[in-house]
Amino acid sequence: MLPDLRADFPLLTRTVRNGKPLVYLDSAATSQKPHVVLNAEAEFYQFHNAAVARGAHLIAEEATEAFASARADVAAFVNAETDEIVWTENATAGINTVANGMANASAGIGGTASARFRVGPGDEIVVTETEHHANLIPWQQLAARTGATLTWIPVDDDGRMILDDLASVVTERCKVLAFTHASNVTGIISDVAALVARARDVGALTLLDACQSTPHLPVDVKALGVDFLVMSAHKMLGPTGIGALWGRKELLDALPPSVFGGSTIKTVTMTETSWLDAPSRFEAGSQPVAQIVGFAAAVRYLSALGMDNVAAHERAIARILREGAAALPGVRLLGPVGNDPLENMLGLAAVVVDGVHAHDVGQVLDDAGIAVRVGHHCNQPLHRRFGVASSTRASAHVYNTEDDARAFVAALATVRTFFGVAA
Amino acid sequence: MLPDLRADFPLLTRTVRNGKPLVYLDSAATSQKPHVVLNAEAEFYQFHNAAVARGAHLIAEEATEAFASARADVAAFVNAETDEIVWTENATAGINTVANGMANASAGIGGTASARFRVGPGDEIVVTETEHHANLIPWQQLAARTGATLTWIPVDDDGRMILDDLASVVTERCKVLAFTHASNVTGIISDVAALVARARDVGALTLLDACQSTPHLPVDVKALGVDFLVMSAHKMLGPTGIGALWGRKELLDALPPSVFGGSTIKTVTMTETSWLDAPSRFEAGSQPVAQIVGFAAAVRYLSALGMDNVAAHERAIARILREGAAALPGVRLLGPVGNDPLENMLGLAAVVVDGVHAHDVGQVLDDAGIAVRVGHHCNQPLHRRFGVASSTRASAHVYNTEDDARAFVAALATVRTFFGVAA
Amino acid sequence: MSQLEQMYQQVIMDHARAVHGRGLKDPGLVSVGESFQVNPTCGDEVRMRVGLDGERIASVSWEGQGCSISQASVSVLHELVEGETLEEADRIIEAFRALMQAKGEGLDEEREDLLGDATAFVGVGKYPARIKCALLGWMALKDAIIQAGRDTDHD
Amino acid sequence: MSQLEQMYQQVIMDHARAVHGRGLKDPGLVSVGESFQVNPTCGDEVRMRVGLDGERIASVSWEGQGCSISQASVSVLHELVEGETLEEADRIIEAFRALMQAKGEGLDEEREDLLGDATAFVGVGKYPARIKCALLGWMALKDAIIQAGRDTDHD
Ligand SMILES: Cc1ncc(COP(=O)(O)O)c(C=O)c1O
Ligand SMILES: Cc1ncc(COP(=O)(O)O)c(C=O)c1O
Repeated sequence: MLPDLRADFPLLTRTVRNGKPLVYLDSAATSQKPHVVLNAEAEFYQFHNAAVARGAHLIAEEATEAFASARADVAAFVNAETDEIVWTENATAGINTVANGMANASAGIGGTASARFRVGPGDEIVVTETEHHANLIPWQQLAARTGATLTWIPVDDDGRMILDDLASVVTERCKVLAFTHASNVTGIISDVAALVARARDVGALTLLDACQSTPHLPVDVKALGVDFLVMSAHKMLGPTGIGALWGRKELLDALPPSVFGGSTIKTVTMTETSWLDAPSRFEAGSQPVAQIVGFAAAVRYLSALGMDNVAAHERAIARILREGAAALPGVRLLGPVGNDPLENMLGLAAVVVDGVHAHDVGQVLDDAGIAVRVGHHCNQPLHRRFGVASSTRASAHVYNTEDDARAFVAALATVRTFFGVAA
Repeated sequence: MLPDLRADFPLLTRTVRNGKPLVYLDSAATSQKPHVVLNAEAEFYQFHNAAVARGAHLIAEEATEAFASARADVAAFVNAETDEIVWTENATAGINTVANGMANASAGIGGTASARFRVGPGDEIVVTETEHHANLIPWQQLAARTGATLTWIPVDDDGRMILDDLASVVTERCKVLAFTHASNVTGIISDVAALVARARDVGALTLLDACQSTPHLPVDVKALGVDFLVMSAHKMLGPTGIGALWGRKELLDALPPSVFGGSTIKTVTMTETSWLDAPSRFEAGSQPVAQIVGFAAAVRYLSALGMDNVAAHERAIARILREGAAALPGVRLLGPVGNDPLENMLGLAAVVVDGVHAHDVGQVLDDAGIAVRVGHHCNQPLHRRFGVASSTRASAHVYNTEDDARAFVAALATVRTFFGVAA
Repeated sequence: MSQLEQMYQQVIMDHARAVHGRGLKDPGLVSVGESFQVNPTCGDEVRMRVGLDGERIASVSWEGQGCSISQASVSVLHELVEGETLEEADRIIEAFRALMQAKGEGLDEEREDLLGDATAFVGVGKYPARIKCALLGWMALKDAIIQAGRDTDHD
Repeated sequence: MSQLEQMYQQVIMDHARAVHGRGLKDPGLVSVGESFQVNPTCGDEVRMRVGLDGERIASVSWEGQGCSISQASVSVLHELVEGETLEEADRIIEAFRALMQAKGEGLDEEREDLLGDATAFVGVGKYPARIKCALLGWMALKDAIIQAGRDTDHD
């Protein structure tokens, strides 16, 4: 378990509606930032701001050094090699780097080196029914542009991926399997090993959407065995506007870029361009350097807490959120209720209140000072699978306490009465 | 002219090599940030950080409000409509949004609405010989993917675009003409009116790379008459990691996106997606909200100075930089010398010193506390046109003084002696 | 009354519980227009159909799902607009928009009279995120009238 | 001596002014390797050709352009490495790399002896942006040896 960390997070000390203390339970959407992250960004701007990898002047040297050591820090956080980390604006951009790179490879860009990334008619691109739009639409559009077929691993009524007949979904025709490490709606942590094993059997590439895992769980790219992985700093106590794509070096060096510009090239003439190796080939234009420096501060903060401790802390909160919500009359918890070991769950609970729309639920919670997210959380297909349009989601992070979780459950208990739908 | 603004910029008060005061003349690469920008970001993180356009809670409302009003501020800065501003990671990403959108349109994405963006064999994409790589490679690659032909407007020995036989370069086959508003190497401000007139005659779309103009000159998208324009906040006294694409609304609403993900869609099923209108269709995933808020603070700061004043101030500096450098023996100023009205020039000077490589020039300047950029400044074709591999560039911004420019010229005068190549 | 209760006034609660005008009708008229609007963050949606009889909005019917604010708002809209002239509808639509922008303050008497029951939505103006919910049906109405070949406002 | 003068020592200035080994030669040997390296930010480039005679680097020649540091460095490299065994070249390459990482401090006597004239590059280690310049030729050398079918280091 973690100590009370709220003093590290300036925003958490503010009050909301009528001076109520804030209970921030919307971290699956975006997390709050500790002082060390804000200070790292501020210090960069105040002392070391310059264009990186360019210019021979002292400040440019310092900026370049900060830029390079941030990459090493983020790489270390997921046990990757430094030059396997590509900076991206967010996780969405990281997924697009891979999917659009494959589209470009399929269009002949990148020559024979990129042939392994080509897809076309007869090939299959496989996702799952629990994906965030960010890990669905890029693949859908890759299929649309190349003539490949998009298929998906279905989920059961609890939102668990159905892996029993995995072999019939992930077939020999599968070229790439993209799936989430943990669901932003049910909180279920995926069986990565089973999925990777099958992908390897059929020679498919794997991409892991780690948006909801890197902030909350120990993540080791080597142990996971996937080929690509994406994350977003803003969910990891880091700044907005920065994320990372990790990939095996030999894959990244062969994948064609899909955003073109300065600092990605060896040489350019008016008619021809030769790309640098990864990560530079993917980092077109001036990079979000201050955010990268802040991102590194965030992973150092998380590492100092210890990701095992973070996970244990959030499991305790998950128990209160999930068991508390599920026990309320007229409240449906999306995802497994009780019967899944909490080791396999994130610290979040998405609920549907009988007879009350998510917006209205959220409003009552907001009035009690509890910040949650309402809507489909960029995951329409899964909500549709559950037979609902939207839900209300409470999600925790390192700074939340068990009391926060209890406050959520208590306020949730008042919702049906407020709207006059209690039995 | 502007008052001395250095106290507004924390980094400018630091010292470099052996305690020397810093003379920062690398603003064409990236600018320093005033306190108001850093404070705007910090305040956002400390009080209003939340996911935007989602969640019904108070902080999300405040974040959404900050996000929306920043768009209005940046739109006003270039006299655009608010929903014509698309947030992009940098200017490079903005150019790619258009070029890759056209590639997708050409591949059939976006249906009949996007037909106007299709290019293919027989069509021409026209750039100029003075473009930054960011406004060259995306078009080169669009040509490679679609079979269209890339052509370009050549420049003369001074780096001026040769517009005499514009009609023979921008022909009826031209579908899009992409060009810079101001050169990051010569400092020449382009004859936008002539280029736009010709593009209109042949029904070609126009994209203006305003990276070097929006930080230094009044820019009015309506008066310019172009179809698309890109800018980068980090050169405009704003944060790293944020830029904007402006486009005419009816064009943006028809251009297919090329980065796919959450918050861009009306509805999604496993197999189909319908896009929102612009700007949302292009803003996939969590946005760099803190940076957007900082960007707005930067344009408000610039507006308060008055862009006419900014331009006049920098013209005075340009005169000292350019005339001073050109007068030194063994120093070649890239671009027009003396004979171009300074109204048509940015406050920068890129020079080549006889017998001394740019890196070595930059090192001597650095030792004198003067920060400049060395290399090809992401503009290899133009350097090749000038018959050199690289140059040393001093570039000014609102916080520079005439003394800064004199310090550059004085230090430059010592270079050849230091390397023992003076006559 | 708390700020929350100010938003969820009894009138709104009543309309939300028993909406008016739901169920698409065939107006049997020459000028019929339909519009489908979605709130992309929550998936709430409304399909609005209007039938014009010359200058009069003879029929307003709809289908959809959403939160109490959006449902009550479209229900009130049905009550207010059906049977009105296009000109009057235009004034009502503009008054409702103005109410949403008023940050929880009321409007002048003339426009409040126009809005009748709909003035109960005044509290929504204090919650920027909910204004979208309240306006969903109204945007659909405006668009449906355009689809029927007419425009409500002339500016 | 200022820090700047410490970087631009006379040895470096001399080598930069009159480089050794420039001009690609045909080594007339069985094992020939060539490598082309670019510094992408400034466009500086070097093409390095080595000819191996068994375990010996019999020929080192190059073409290219760049700053005084990169030119002097490749010139010194030519002087140091031509005629050496692969094993010895490996030690020299590693010593030069170590010198670049030493932040302006010298190395132990053994490695300084190995480097000879090249110890003059010690000051470059204080300028991280210039280390790339100094290493350009050395990277080309390493790669050219690989292209010739051999590897210099065995770790
Ligand atoms: C003329 C010009 N175009 C484009 C760019 C690219 O801007 P960014 O790196 O911010 O994407 C730059 C700056 O590097 C530039 O000077
Ligand atoms: C599971 C999952 N994948 C992808 C994303 C997209 O991340 P971002 O918006 O930072 O690109 C999110 C968060 O919104 C998420 O929860």
